Amino acid sequence: MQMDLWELCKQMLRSRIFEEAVIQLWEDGFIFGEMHVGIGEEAIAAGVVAQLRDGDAMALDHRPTPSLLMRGIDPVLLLREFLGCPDGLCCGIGGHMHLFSQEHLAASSGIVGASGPTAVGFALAAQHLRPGTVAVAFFGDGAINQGMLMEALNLAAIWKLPVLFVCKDNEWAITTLSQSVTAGNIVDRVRAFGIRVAEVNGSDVEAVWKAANEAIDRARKGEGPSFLQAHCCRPEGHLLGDPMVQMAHHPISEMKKTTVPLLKSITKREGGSLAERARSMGMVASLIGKTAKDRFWKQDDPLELVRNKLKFDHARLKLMEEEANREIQQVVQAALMTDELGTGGRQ
Amino acid sequence: MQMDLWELCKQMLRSRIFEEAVIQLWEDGFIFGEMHVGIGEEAIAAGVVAQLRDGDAMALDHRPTPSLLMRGIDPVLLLREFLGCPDGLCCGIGGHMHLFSQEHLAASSGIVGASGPTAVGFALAAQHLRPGTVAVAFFGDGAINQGMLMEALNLAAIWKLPVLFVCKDNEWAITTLSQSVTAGNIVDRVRAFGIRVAEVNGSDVEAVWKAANEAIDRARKGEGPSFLQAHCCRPEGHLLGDPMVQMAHHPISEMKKTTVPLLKSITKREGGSLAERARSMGMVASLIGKTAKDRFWKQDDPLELVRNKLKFDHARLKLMEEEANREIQQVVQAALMTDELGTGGRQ
Amino acid sequence: MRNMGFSDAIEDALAHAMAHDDKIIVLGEDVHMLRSNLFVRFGKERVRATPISEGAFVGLAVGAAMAGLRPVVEVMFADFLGVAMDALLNHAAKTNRFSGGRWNVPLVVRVACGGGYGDGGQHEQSLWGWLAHIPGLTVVVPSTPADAGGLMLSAIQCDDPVIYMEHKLLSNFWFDLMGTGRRETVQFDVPAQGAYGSVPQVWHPVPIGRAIIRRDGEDLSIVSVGVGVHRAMEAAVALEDHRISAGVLDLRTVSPLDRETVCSFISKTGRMLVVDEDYRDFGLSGELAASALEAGIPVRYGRVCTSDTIPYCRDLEDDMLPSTHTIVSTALELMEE
Amino acid sequence: MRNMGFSDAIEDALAHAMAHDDKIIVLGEDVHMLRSNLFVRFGKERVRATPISEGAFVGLAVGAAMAGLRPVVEVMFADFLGVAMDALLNHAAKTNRFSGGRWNVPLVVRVACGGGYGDGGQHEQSLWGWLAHIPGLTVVVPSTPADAGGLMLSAIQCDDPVIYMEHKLLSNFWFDLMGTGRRETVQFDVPAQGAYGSVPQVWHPVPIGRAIIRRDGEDLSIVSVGVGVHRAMEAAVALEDHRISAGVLDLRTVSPLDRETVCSFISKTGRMLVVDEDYRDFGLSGELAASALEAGIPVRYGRVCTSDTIPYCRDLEDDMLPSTHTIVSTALELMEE
Ligand SMILES: Cc1ncc(C[n+]2csc(CCOP(=O)(O)OP(=O)(O)O)c2C)c(N)n1
Ligand SMILES: Cc1ncc(C[n+]2csc(CCOP(=O)(O)OP(=O)(O)O)c2C)c(N)n1
Ligand SMILES: [Mg+2]
Ligand SMILES: [Mg+2]
Repeated sequence: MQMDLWELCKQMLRSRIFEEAVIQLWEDGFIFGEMHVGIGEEAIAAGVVAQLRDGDAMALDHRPTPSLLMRGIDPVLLLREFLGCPDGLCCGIGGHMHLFSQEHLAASSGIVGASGPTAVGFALAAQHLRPGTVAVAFFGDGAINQGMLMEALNLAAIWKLPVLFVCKDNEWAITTLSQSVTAGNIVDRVRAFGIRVAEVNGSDVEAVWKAANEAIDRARKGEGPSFLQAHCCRPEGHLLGDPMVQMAHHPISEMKKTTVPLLKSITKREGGSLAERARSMGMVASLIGKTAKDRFWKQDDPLELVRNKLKFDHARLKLMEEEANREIQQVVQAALMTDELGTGGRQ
Repeated sequence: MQMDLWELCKQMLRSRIFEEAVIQLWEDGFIFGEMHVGIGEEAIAAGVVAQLRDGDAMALDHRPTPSLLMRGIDPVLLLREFLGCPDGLCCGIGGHMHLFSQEHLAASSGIVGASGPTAVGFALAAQHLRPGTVAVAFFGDGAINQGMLMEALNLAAIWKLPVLFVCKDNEWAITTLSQSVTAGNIVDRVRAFGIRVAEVNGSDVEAVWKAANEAIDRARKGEGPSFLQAHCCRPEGHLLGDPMVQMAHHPISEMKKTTVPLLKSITKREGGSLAERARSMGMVASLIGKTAKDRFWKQDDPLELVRNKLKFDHARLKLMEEEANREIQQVVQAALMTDELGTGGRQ
Repeated sequence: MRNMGFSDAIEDALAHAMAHDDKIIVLGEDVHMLRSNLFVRFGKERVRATPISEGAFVGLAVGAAMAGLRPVVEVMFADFLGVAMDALLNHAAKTNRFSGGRWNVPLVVRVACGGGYGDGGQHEQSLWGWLAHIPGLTVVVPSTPADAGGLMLSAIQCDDPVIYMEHKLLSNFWFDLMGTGRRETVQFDVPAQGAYGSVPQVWHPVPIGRAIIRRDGEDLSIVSVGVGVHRAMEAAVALEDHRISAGVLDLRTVSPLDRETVCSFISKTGRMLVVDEDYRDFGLSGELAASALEAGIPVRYGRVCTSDTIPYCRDLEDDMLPSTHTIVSTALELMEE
Repeated sequence: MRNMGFSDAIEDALAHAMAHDDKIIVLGEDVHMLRSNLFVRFGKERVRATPISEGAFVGLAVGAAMAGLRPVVEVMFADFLGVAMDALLNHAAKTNRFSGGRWNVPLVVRVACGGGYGDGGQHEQSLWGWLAHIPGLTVVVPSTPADAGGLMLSAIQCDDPVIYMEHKLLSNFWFDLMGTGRRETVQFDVPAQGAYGSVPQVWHPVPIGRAIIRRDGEDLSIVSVGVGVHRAMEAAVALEDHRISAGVLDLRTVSPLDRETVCSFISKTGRMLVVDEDYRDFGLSGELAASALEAGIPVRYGRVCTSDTIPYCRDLEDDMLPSTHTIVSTALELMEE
């Protein structure tokens, strides 16, 4: 298979624009629940999903939108589902964290780590029923300490299952720096299961594509599981409305909300010594500070990176962006303009 | 601390003789449920338990007898519990798989892997309330694939908890060769969590003692968790009445019971090809064969080993054995000779 | 008609199904030996021994079922479902709903359950009422070899997840291994009618969700499931001496509950006695009470269940689990009221 | 008297308890930020952020409680208890029994529960009746700030494991984070009486196992817990228009169930309507029916519960969860019978 950087860029664009529309709809009150967008993970999704064919399967986490969109699911169905419409992808019942498409063998779950067991199950079925097909599990860095995921790594290894584990490592699990709660490091841990690991810059779609291509190729040939450790940055934070992100963007007004009660806590009678309290306060402040830094693009907006690679044909790039914009605009209109706008309409 | 080989030998003798009495009582129908004895694990229990002091804690698995006995729990209370008496260690309610002594901070569980979380909990309490004390988790090789145990390794490492994980590796989990379902190997897997691992001959109490001593010393000093991989042999198999052991000991009569239906399965119409079936049949047979081999002592009876080391003082050794025999005989008599022999008496 | 042990019936029906559908696979700890007949006949790919990783391998079975296989995944004892609960609660039970009814999970989770042989409180739980609380799970509990085979067939054919529960006092296989350990020095109260009996020449599915009246009665309606059915039958005989005519209904399926049969069965006598080896509170016995009240049937009601953690000691255990003796005494109280 | 938000009341009571007992520690994912006030005041050893390893860290909390600490372990949502179920089912709930009553597990498991804000079926479960099925677990579900603080204090003081359930529509903290995301463009049906209200000047424990009558009624007795209590109160007001006098009982504790108060409350009217946001079958609503029947109270009975997996779509969700509207219509049916 040949890498088609233009196609990858296009998918990433579609995903980004789609999720930006989702953010707007969320802000306008048309979308409910905890909305987790994958802005910043597009290169990982694109590079991996580009490898998939008919009969391949995907197990996704609480941030499934980019992969589903790129896998070819009708974005109108997807958006109608987010809006809670009876004609959405899952009849409005699943919602954006629980998206399923049997046709695409794609399933998501809001339980951290669950994509591991599901994917090895998909891979076992592939081994039995569809030799040559594969399964992919997507999850975040926080999932690596979930027992069922580690168990799933073991199952994949002992049965040489055709599965690719993709860790989208943004270094954070909600407000926790994963490193601070993960002994050793993810790559060594996975290697100890005898699983091949590739570590890549997850903002670089070319790098992801190559690593995923090799891994999935091996899986198709029966050479067993692989693990892709893909580093990325996610400026939108954990969920839409993430207070950490608010603080990063509006440090003064938002910090006050947090620090006033914190300062009160410092002065309450019983508790740690003042020195200890100051230290704890410092930890909170430094975490917020680090978030603030991590919640802005550095050089790692995957879309910027791929655009840079393609800017030699500026005109084509521009055309592509316009097309993607137009498509998503139409998607949003189509999704909003039906009569039965169950939920959104209520607002 | 100095190693006292005589004391270790004594504890191992007591445990062996006690468990042999348990086997007899089980065969006579006085003990119920799945009785798992630790014959073959005495050197591991002795070498580790010898390190423990007041305030130290133990989390045990489904094979807790040797460790509890060596920790100083009254053997009459223990045996009364096995007999299901209201004045047993746990009032007859827990039974031999669910033994608890708050006084000794010792708790067992029949859930494979559960000793991991319990021990790290004990260790966390030690860190808070009893600095310098430690916790030990005992479990078998089969437990290493249980998610909660892997999670517990991670917790111990990130919080530098004063805990020693002891894997009593007899290579088998019931009828499964652990190697066949464990990717990589246990030692590498644990090291990837940044935990110090010592691998020892678990039949050699000296080796166990030394490794445990070093590990627990470190834990007491706040230098964090360690893992002891201790290889052993357990001729009694998984539980009393283990069919695999029966086959090892009475190959002809017992094999028939198994092979007749198996041969029938070979000749049933639908199913795998004849060649495949012969291969599967071969796998079953070879597993049984391997069990048969593994269920006899090789050079690895821990008691023989320690006796050999002490045979320079033959007389003292003999005296010690006689004393241990006498003690356990008295224990059995005391346990059986009360009026209220609730359960046993019913038979 | 043939005669068979309870677990032999399960294996026979399972083998029959596996012979006709390649998509059926068996997964679980030690299945190469525990199900060695199936292993030899169908090979190591279709009868696959797992590590002790219930969380992941039940989750794997859910995924495999979604992707076209029909797994029968064994979790040795119901007690160990705690470790695998997420896969049942949040995945097996919910995929059909979440997908808008479009994606099914044809999965059988086979577990041994129940007590009466001194294995202690972490190894003798029944938990069927607990599992039944989760919408999307079907829970079956056969009490005879014929139902054991027939319900296994139905469970396999069902397109939704079914928890198949095999009581250890009935299942000759587990009983020999865990109960007696093949000793002749111990005895347990094994219901003979349940452990061995006639089964059809050719297996037919026993419909899920259909209770069956095991005995008619005019004065008192005993509703039970699993080993409790046999205890209730014995109690019904004993009650004859007291001139009480007690009927016995075997639910066979806990969820979906056959409310219709339950209601007509209890209406007849106006007295319902529930015999349930699962924990008493917030479970099957309560749901039967609600079924009666919802249907506007003003029954007198009593229940003989397991009220607390099951003790190891055989005497205490017998007191804790529903026994013929307690059923009779509770029945007598209920008749007096 | 002071006024406070629901989750502020919990935090206030918890801080009060922590200030007086060093053995109390808080454990859970993100607690350094989610409970940053406690973190700053009591430090990172006593407010300890965990990895996403619920199975092990709830098990760890059980061990820590056995060895002398008094942990308050947070599992963010009740739904995630599936992952940690073994620690609850086989360890927290059983240690006291197994040890012959000699060794206690003074543990609080704090979880957010409940729906009504469009978070979908894996994130809005209540599960209190399910947890209550397990002997050895205490389950409390406050419905007001005063009870939230008082029950937290009791839970901490209790020597046995308590599951403390905090409804997300009441808990201002969770609601802002997960419900609105601090938007002003969305609205949910938050019961004002539950989310904010007066609390005592000094915290006193609210006794576990004690229900409280929120409203007296002559014709119909509504029994509920959590947010359902507020829905029931609203319905009771609406029923006045139909000249129906409905009382409302707030259970506050699901297990142990305050059967005595329930029975006297329902005897008065002879009609019991259960409003239960947990799943309908095999749970709390059934147990209440059994309580009535066991006590020989011949009530008319109806229930408004959650019958299936909770849909994401707000309309479908509102239909699935108990609503004032459904309570009223079911009450009217019950009155007609
Ligand atoms: C079993 C479980 N525990 C906790 C949660 C709550 N939760 C949702 S996402 C998340 C953090 C996940 O972090 P990571 O895996 O790194 O994914 P990211 O959000 O960064 O993409 C947590 C703790 C959950 N959904 N499931
Ligand atoms: C969670 C759980 N799964 C399965 C079992 C059944 N079981 C009891 S012991 C055992 C094998 C354990 O093997 P290992 O850890 O090597 O210990 P050993 O018996 O060899 O001492 C199994 C599968 C259990 N008790 N708990
Ligand atoms: Mg992350
Ligand atoms: Mg072993």
